[in-house]
Amino acid sequence: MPLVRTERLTKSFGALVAVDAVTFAVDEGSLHSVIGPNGAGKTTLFNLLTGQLAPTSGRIVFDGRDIAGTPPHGIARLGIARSFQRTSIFPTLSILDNVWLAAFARQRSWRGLAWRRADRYSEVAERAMAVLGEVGLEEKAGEPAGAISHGEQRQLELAIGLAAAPRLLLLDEPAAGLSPEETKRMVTLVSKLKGRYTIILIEHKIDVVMSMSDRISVMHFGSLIAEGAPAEIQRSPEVRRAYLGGFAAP
Amino acid sequence: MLYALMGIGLSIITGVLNIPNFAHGALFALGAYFLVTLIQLLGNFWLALLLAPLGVGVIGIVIEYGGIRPLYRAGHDYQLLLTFGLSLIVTEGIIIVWSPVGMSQLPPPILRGGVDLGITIYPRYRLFVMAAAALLVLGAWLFLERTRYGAIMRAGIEDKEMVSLLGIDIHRLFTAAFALGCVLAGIAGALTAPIRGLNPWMGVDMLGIAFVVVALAGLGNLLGSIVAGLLVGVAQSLVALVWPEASVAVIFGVMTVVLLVRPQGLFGIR
Amino acid sequence: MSRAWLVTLATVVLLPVFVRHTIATEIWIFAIFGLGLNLLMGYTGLLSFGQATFFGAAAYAVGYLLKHYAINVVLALAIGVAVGAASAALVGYLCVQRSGLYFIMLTFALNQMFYFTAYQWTTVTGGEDGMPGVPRPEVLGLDIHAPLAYYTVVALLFVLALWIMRRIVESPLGKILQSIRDNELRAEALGYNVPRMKLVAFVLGGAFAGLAGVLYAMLFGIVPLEAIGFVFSGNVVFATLIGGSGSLYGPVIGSFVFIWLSESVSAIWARWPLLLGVAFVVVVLFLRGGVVEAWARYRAWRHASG
Amino acid sequence: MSGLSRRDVVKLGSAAAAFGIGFPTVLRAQPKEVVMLGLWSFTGAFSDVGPVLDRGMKLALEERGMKVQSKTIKYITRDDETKAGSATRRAEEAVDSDGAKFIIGPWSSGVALAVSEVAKRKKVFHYFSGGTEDISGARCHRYSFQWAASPYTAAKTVVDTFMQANPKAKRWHLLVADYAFGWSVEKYIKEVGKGHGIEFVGADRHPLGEREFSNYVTKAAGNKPDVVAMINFGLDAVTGAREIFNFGLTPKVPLILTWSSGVEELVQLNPEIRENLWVGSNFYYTADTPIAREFVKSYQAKFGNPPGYAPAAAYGMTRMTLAAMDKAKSTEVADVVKALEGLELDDLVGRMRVDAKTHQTLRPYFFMRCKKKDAMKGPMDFADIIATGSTPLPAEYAACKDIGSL
Repeated sequence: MPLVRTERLTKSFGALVAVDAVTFAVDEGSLHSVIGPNGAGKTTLFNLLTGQLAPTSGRIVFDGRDIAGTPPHGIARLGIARSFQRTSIFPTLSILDNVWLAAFARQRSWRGLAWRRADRYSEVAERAMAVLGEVGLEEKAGEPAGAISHGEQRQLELAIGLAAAPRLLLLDEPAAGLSPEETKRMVTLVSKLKGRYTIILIEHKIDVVMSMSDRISVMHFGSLIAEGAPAEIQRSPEVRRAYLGGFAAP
Repeated sequence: MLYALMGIGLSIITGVLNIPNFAHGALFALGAYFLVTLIQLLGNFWLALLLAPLGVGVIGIVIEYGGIRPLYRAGHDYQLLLTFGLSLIVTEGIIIVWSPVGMSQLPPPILRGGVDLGITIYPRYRLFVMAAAALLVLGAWLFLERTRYGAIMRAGIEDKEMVSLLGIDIHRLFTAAFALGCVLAGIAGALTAPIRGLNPWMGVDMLGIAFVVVALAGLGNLLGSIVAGLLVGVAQSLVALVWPEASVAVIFGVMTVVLLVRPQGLFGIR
Repeated sequence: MSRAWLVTLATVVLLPVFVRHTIATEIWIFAIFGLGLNLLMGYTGLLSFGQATFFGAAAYAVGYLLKHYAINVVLALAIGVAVGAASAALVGYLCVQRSGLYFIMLTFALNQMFYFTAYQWTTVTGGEDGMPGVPRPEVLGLDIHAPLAYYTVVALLFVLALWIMRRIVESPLGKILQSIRDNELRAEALGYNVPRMKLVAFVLGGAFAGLAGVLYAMLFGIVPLEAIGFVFSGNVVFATLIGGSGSLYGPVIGSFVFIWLSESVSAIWARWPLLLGVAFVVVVLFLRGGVVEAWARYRAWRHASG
Repeated sequence: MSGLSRRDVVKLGSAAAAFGIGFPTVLRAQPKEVVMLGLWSFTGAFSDVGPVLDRGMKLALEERGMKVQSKTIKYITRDDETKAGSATRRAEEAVDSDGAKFIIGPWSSGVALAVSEVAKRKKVFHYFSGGTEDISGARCHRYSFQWAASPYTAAKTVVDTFMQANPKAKRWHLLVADYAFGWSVEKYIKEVGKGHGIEFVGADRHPLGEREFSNYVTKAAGNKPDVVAMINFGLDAVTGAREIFNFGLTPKVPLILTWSSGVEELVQLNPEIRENLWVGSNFYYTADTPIAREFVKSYQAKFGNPPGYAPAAAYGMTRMTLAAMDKAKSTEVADVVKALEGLELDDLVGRMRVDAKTHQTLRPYFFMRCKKKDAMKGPMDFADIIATGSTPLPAEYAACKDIGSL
């Protein structure tokens, strides 16, 4: 039973079709990667799934409901969280607050929203600290998020996604701009999440993708050109053609 | 026509630099005061008309260099605070240098008196101002459309990163744009002096109108601001005939509606 | 009770000893006004250049009721808060759809519309002459005509307003608004309805402005036309920036400095706006973050050198 | 947040409190002192006249050695910013904190009306000179007095004199500032004009603070009037007169400034514009009274140029107030009010009497004709007084029905 699936999902900007009739499904609990060259439409696909963009046509079905056209905050409330390719955090707030906000957003009730002191929501704070512990930032919880290194900000980016306790986690190149050392740490982190969350991952580092994914979808010029388990994808001639030998088999 | 001059000047500044220049009205007044002082010094209206706006341009360069440059990355709030502070300083400076009592400047003798246009009498000087403003607006248009500098300036409005990637010094572009905007405000001020006389607060009304023009045209839409400037002028005089009290309110009403319905401005395509 | 509160209370008590009562009263009124703006500007990152709209609308509405229907003070304050909030809801609803310079210009343009309405609607507002003769009725049987008595009322309301604002900024809402200021897209992606949150900030800010407007009308017994003018909108922005936006006490300190500076210098030197202009430039170029920031830096410097 | 701990804020608060000590502390007026407040515009739309008003009042006080009824006069000023709000709050503050009991000013009618309310509420003396009829009319009360002539007196002087000089100029076009002052003068001009058989071919109203007169002038020119009369003040009048000249209407068609400040406005107009300009004013410095001659002499000696209406009004009001104190032999507000009511004497502009029923000062009004450029003896020799009129407002027009009690 897939948690989320799309049916002929299409997004065009004028004459440019960024996502072209994409139909795919992600099973609950799996790690599903989306790969493809730059400009293939991967991030646009994410933006459709999270409501930042409204589809031109097609459906997005999440947990049995058509969610196409729901605004981003509505989608987030359904339990779809994402991380961004270009780090998107709240730079002047503390690291803890960054995560706290994500955790609070998913609270079923916002009682006392404008009145109760924020530090009285102990369950939110506990969840936030737990997530920081998971990504290894609990020591820096009080520092402003804008002051930490790029690598740590990527960890924070991931933590913000996790703190929402998502049913579906969309990770857009979590290792973007990281050094080999930091990449290794990020890979370990993401692998630990595998199985606990349903994850869709966009990633360029192909070895990472091959080692972690349950299934892989390949996009090219907005269309889905192949889908399958890592081994199948590696063998696929179409994928090879698309990448024009852009990567070698490991 | 004067509105168009003010509008296009402010439009260049808001468009290229993306700052709300609240000192624009004060610079307009400065243009007028420079004109009168230069006439007293040189005894020649035309020379003064040429030099006064350049003087304002020089002040503009100083302001841009010393005040605005450090602020490109700061929020609009600080830009607003700075330009408003500057407008206070310029206005009070005018009072200290020239006294708060208003002054009068007559047009040069050959432009005095009215011309009978058949339907109505119209002052010669106003006809001159219209012609001069039309020429200047045309000049500005040609400059922006046909010259390399104009192209760079337009590109600066569209996409600043692009411009700096092309190896153009973005700071020099900003300085030039700010100075050009100031010169245009100075010209408008100088041309206005013989019509409306001078007083230290003459720029306040103009500032509001310039912002209306910019909003109607769409931020950074230079050609739009010419048309919008004309439209505001015409609309204001038409309303003034029917319901004088509302002539100012109406243009702000239009501004509100345009901002709500067509934020890209009447002539914006973005 | 924390030390911040003790100092606030001490200042409230001591201020009328050192500063003329009317000015002291005005400082707290302006501070209430600034608290409301700061929720928008400092916390949510919305530079509203039209706060006087709410201030003036409430002042006119309540001034009219006080004058012609002799309503009691408690009701007057409640209506003022409601009018401030309602006008802010209207303006906010229109403005939150825009951002950046468009947002600023839109708040400004709407402010101008309200201004011209007040200017033209002379039968109610008195137009250019203002609406004089606003009474200052008794509060719970107490006569508040004496400057110090009225000061006490205003100061108590200020403390109450400060306490409420502190609750708001320390609540989840306060954090959410700051997150919108920092990164709107991200806040939206977390599940916060950004336009609605902005609107909430507008309404709350408008309620504070409305309260301040009513107190102002009763302080001077008149609602002058400029109470709804854009210069007033600008002043509260500038006062807040001078104090330091984005911190709870910034607008309070700012209104103290701003009113104190303009009142004391204007009595001595006719060209006082020049000094104000220089102060603005200095703050922008060297002291962004205002007095609050200056203090923090001074402390850091002392820390480093001692 | 800005990384500021609570303790910092605490310290900041105490620093702010300490700072407050530097503020001028509450100075209760000594009983031996009479505190007089000059409420003038040093900033805002009328800031050009603030400094000269200040001079006029100071001159009147210095003449008396800053003493009245063997008490020292303490003269303080406040900037009204030409705004009702600022004026009221500063007036109120001066009354509360400095013990000011006598307010002279402000210059702008609208602002003065607001201050008049303060005077009523605070029970302090208020003298004002200006265009609004309300202070001695619909909104009269016991504490406020009006120094300027009634608009009726002005209209009568202007129309009668002008028609005497130009009996054929029967087609008048009016340009009126759209507020209470403009309306009342317009009303009386039309009233008086009827008696002369004047036809009003047009009467346009422009908003206060108008700077774009071309439409109004085009319309005026279209009416082909024999005379254009403007009923506005200050910059509006100056800008309007300039535009009428630019359109070539003057000097062919005579232009009347019905209610002008005289010198202050004329100095802003070039001699060419002043040709065929007729000016009504509450004061002109060639006024032939002993006190005016003295005043003009000492003003000119001190400041280098002749006084206009503004300093004269400040000077005149201060003199009247002091005269009332002398008559009352007291500096208590209630006594001075009673003494000024009905006070009659020869003062700055001639015979003056304060009407006890309306608080209007009954006094002459001046009408001048501007000189041609080559007839001017000096740069400030603008005009000759051609008439002084002092017909008071007929009782049936008086809007002040009940001056009220103290």
